[in-house]
Amino acid sequence: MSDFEPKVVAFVCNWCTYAGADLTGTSRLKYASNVKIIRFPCTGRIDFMLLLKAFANGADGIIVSGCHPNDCHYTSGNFHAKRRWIMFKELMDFMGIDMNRVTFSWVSAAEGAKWAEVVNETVTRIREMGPYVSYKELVNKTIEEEVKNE
Amino acid sequence: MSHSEHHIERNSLSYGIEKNVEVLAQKCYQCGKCSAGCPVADQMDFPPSMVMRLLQTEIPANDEKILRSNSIWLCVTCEMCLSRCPMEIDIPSMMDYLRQKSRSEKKVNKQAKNIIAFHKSFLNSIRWTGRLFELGLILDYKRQSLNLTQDVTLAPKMITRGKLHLFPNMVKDMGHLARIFRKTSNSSK
Amino acid sequence: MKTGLYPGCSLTGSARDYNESVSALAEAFGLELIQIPDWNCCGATAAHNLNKELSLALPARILALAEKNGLEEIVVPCAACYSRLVVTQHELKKNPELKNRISEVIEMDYRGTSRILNVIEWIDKYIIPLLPEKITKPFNYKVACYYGCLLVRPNKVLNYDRAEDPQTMDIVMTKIGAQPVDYPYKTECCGAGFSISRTDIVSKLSGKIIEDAEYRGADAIIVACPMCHSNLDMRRPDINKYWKTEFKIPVIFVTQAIGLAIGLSPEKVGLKRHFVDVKIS
Amino acid sequence: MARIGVFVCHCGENISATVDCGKVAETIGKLKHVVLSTEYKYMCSDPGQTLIKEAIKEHNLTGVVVSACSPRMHEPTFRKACAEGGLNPYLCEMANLREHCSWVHEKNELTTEKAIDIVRTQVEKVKLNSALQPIKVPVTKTAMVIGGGIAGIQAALDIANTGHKVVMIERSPSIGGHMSQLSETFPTLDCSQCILTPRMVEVAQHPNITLYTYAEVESVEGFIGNFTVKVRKKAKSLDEKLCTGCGLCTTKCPQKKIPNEFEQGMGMRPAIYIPFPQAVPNRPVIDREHCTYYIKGKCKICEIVCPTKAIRFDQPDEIIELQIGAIVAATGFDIKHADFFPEYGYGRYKDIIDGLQFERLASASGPTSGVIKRPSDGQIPKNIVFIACAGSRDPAKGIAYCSKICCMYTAKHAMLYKHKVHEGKAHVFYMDIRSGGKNYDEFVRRAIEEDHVNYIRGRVSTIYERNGKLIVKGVDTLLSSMPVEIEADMVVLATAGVANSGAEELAQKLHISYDSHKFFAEAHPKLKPVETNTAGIFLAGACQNPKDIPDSVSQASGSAVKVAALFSQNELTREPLVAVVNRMGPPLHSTCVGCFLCQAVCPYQAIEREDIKTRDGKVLKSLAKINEGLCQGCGTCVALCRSKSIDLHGYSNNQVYAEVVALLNEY
Repeated sequence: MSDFEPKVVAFVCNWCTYAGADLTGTSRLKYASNVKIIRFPCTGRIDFMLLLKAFANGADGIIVSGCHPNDCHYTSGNFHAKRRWIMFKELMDFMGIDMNRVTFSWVSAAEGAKWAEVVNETVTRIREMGPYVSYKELVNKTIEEEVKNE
Repeated sequence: MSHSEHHIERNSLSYGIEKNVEVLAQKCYQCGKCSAGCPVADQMDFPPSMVMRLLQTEIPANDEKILRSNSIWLCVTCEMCLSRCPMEIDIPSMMDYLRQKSRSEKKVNKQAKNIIAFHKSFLNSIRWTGRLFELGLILDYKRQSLNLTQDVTLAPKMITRGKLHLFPNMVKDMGHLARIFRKTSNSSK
Repeated sequence: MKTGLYPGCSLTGSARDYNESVSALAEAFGLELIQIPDWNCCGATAAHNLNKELSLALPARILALAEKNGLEEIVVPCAACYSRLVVTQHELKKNPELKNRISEVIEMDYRGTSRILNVIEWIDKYIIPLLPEKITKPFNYKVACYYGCLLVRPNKVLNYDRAEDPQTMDIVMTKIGAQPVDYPYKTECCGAGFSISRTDIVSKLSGKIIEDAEYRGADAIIVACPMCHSNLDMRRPDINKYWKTEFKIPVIFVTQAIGLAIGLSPEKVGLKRHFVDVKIS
Repeated sequence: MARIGVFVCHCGENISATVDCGKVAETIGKLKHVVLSTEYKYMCSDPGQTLIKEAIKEHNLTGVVVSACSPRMHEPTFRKACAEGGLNPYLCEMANLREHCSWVHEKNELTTEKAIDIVRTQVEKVKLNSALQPIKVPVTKTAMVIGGGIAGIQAALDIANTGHKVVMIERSPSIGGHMSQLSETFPTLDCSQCILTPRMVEVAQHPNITLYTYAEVESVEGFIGNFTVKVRKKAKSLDEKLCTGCGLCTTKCPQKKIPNEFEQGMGMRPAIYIPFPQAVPNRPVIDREHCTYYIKGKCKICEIVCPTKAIRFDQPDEIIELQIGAIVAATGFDIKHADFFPEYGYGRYKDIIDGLQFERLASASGPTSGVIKRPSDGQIPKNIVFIACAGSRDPAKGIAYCSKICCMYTAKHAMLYKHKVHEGKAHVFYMDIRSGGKNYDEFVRRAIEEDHVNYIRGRVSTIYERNGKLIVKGVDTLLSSMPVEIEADMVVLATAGVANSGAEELAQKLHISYDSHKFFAEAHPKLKPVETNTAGIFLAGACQNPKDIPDSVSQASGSAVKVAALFSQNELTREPLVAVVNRMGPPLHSTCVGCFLCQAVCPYQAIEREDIKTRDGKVLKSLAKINEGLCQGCGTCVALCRSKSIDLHGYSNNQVYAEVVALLNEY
């Protein structure tokens, strides 16, 4: 499994983490290329069902990152995200989906270096955990069964 | 591996320092605060900030100056430089590395003779007894340094005050200690 | 809980006075100190000057022995040994690979879990709470508390008192009735391991420390390090010769001062072994 | 049928050095619905933009993906280009190949593959974009300037002189800021008060400026052109209309031992006080924390002596609500004090002072009437040491940046000292002399050549007191780091400039970004130095980073122009990236079930209730409705909505799901 390169999707807010990741670039700091970013206006916009969609489509790990508490461009979107995240996490734990595959972090527009750290830590962790197939398999099987039943 | 390491001249002393003790010479911006606080700077060929500057040049002749300097041996490891360095450069660890390098390349400064003799006597003492045997240390030091008359009046005074044992106080498991010395001997060149 | 004791080489030899005062205090306050069995030298300055691996292996053996004997907390009266032990613990914690290598060298399990106390931490923890009712002869003198290098530096590793103008020893001194003076030389170097090899440097540096203490009107310099003590006390003739003067100020271990304050005799705390006469008691 | 055009930018070599742009364009060109995939060296250049405009017409494009830098950089550029090419600007998306790919990865195949994934994702997204029309909102043509230092004063006057209303908020009892504390100013050595006080008076008298001193911003809501700001007017404990500013109360107040903030603690003031003689407004306030009446319940001497009976002990704080169109933050900075330096004695030596304290000592209106006397015993120092970079450029102390103003004011201090104490000796320990600026370096040279200030290159290791002298230990790094020991009578530390107290809280109220040192962040370090990331909020002066007076004034005028430009429009067009509640024909009308949970989470009160009624007025159903003038497009309601009835333009559910699928699957 040594040459396993995980696919990691990052859901980030436009004002803090996306800008922070821009700063990582402007500062020419290097990080693992396994991570691909999807931009949202705010972490408050992030519907956690998207995480399941990502896992179903073969993501091995996910990063959700936005503004630090109190720094949200929209005042409170990140609090709502955090609150929903706590609920979602419990639900996933209950379902047996390993939430160690998800990093939830705050990266501000000034924290270019931190973004690189968050990415590298996540990629290293996911690389050790290996590919995530169980959820994808489950989804595929369910679809097959549904098709059969119809 | 740090990003800047790629840019350091491979054969330079700076490269070895970055590799072995993770001190990046280029971090020094020559404020001189280390030299200002160093208790022995006035006796050094090159005060600490000058050593940093010489390292930054990555020129062999300057590396040579450092390894042959008295500076690295006069450093008493008081750590004042590190304590006050605005860039938190670990000069004491760097000095440890430079001393070991200077010895392994046989470039030890003449003035360091007594200092090394003492360190060697010290290590010899604990190599044979496991604990420091001060009388043994002094005698061995005299043998190594040939400073035969030094402190001749001190020892009797120590003895009368019960501060100098005539016989060593030994570690029981000397075999164990001998193995530790043997296993680490590679890094002591 | 049992407290382990790592005396280190000096305390069994040239700093016997220090050892006697530590034991006397332990006895007076009913504290049990268990010497780490078959301890070895920590390697001191010589080891890390000449051989990095050895400088970690020697303290690691000591710490491993403490762990093996169930000593979760050890007091290290010698500031130099204290520094070496804490630095080793820190280095090995930082670098697991190195930790494995050193474990292999010392052929022992090393976990790095022991809590290492310097003498002032030990006093703070066990003696200060019992001190008030024990004081019979308040140590009513002006004192210059001299911490030296190794009790406070490297500050981020030791994480003990503040690096500039530390206070812990001063506070202990006020608790026994002494008046600490404002003393800028608290953490200046005395010359440390150069005692024998470069006595001239020791004479110069220690001389400044002594001179300023006398200038500040101190009756005594208080220390917590046998190396500092030997430089300031045993080397006094050399210092006086170098500075062409007669410095008279005595140099007293922190434990000795406490001992005197609770009524122990000068002999009991080892004062008679000093080179510079301690007339103040 | 979608017809997508993709344009891959090399950005000179910024992208093409690590990403194989040709391969990206080629691979993307094979995607379904992509009718054009091409590459060019500089897409943002004029020929690059022309390429897009022509391609839109030639290929009849329904969507454009520009694969270049961050959309935060050039999205407006390319959307504008598309609009000029005849395509709705919201049918243009950017793929970030520079900041998120070429600059952060090494050159290899994986990097190119990632670039392809990024572009493909945007292609799939743009297929689902819809043509949107900008939203128009009105503009309230009143500006608020927060902070009454020189930057705030300049910004307020400039805006007011364009004919617009300005509200100035200052938290201390008087405007004037740090500049009012300064003695003389570099590089001309003209008196600070002399040039500042006329401006302060102008602010107070300007018909377009309303001044609230002793007031702080409580909350800020709304958006560009339409802010609602609540301001707390702290109780001054007097009726300002009755008070004549005669000052009798301040002379009779029995509590006189309060360290004077204006004198940097080197003088005392009473509990009822006017901060300094030239204060604007020249009215006292009662410092309730120290006033005997508020502490012990009796005294009231000020009330007894007041000839106009203006004292009001029971006056409450007042909250006022203001409608504001634009905000200029000009809250200034603070400095570290001597207690920040363990190696210089933790501030316990009275004769080690900071730069602002020296300004007060040198000021003719200061506690010593301009005679340089040391604080401990009032002696005139014969030997004075100035230490530059005290705390600045010191990562170990947490401040890695250069405070920018210290080199100049240190030269000025040394010069002023030499002008006042002719026989005295002035030494400056420095690391570098940073004197970029008109006539700045000449000024420093004058200090060295004409006033014979002794500049020593090196940092001071420690200072301690002995025999009434301060022993300063440094080295001369230009003389092989030779030790230098000076027995000084006084030491002045040019301490680091830091963010003002409360900066972080204010930034959070304004929803503007700030850096790790709590300095407010500009929108772009070069091209948008006075804007913030929040539209309608601008920066002036040292709240952004330490600045000298000319720089602060320039930036203040810059921000005033930005405000004036904003106020020149009667309506603003806003990005239409707002939320919408779906609607459909009867009987359902919408999938919205009217739970109104969205209302509770909306930070902008943008969600209203809409009743669907029969012709005779009977309510059939209540639905959520978004007020698009208020909605800022955060999307919190979208993620929350249980029936998935709300969607967000630009980040619709379909779009983001398509992005996730496209990112993870190759086609």
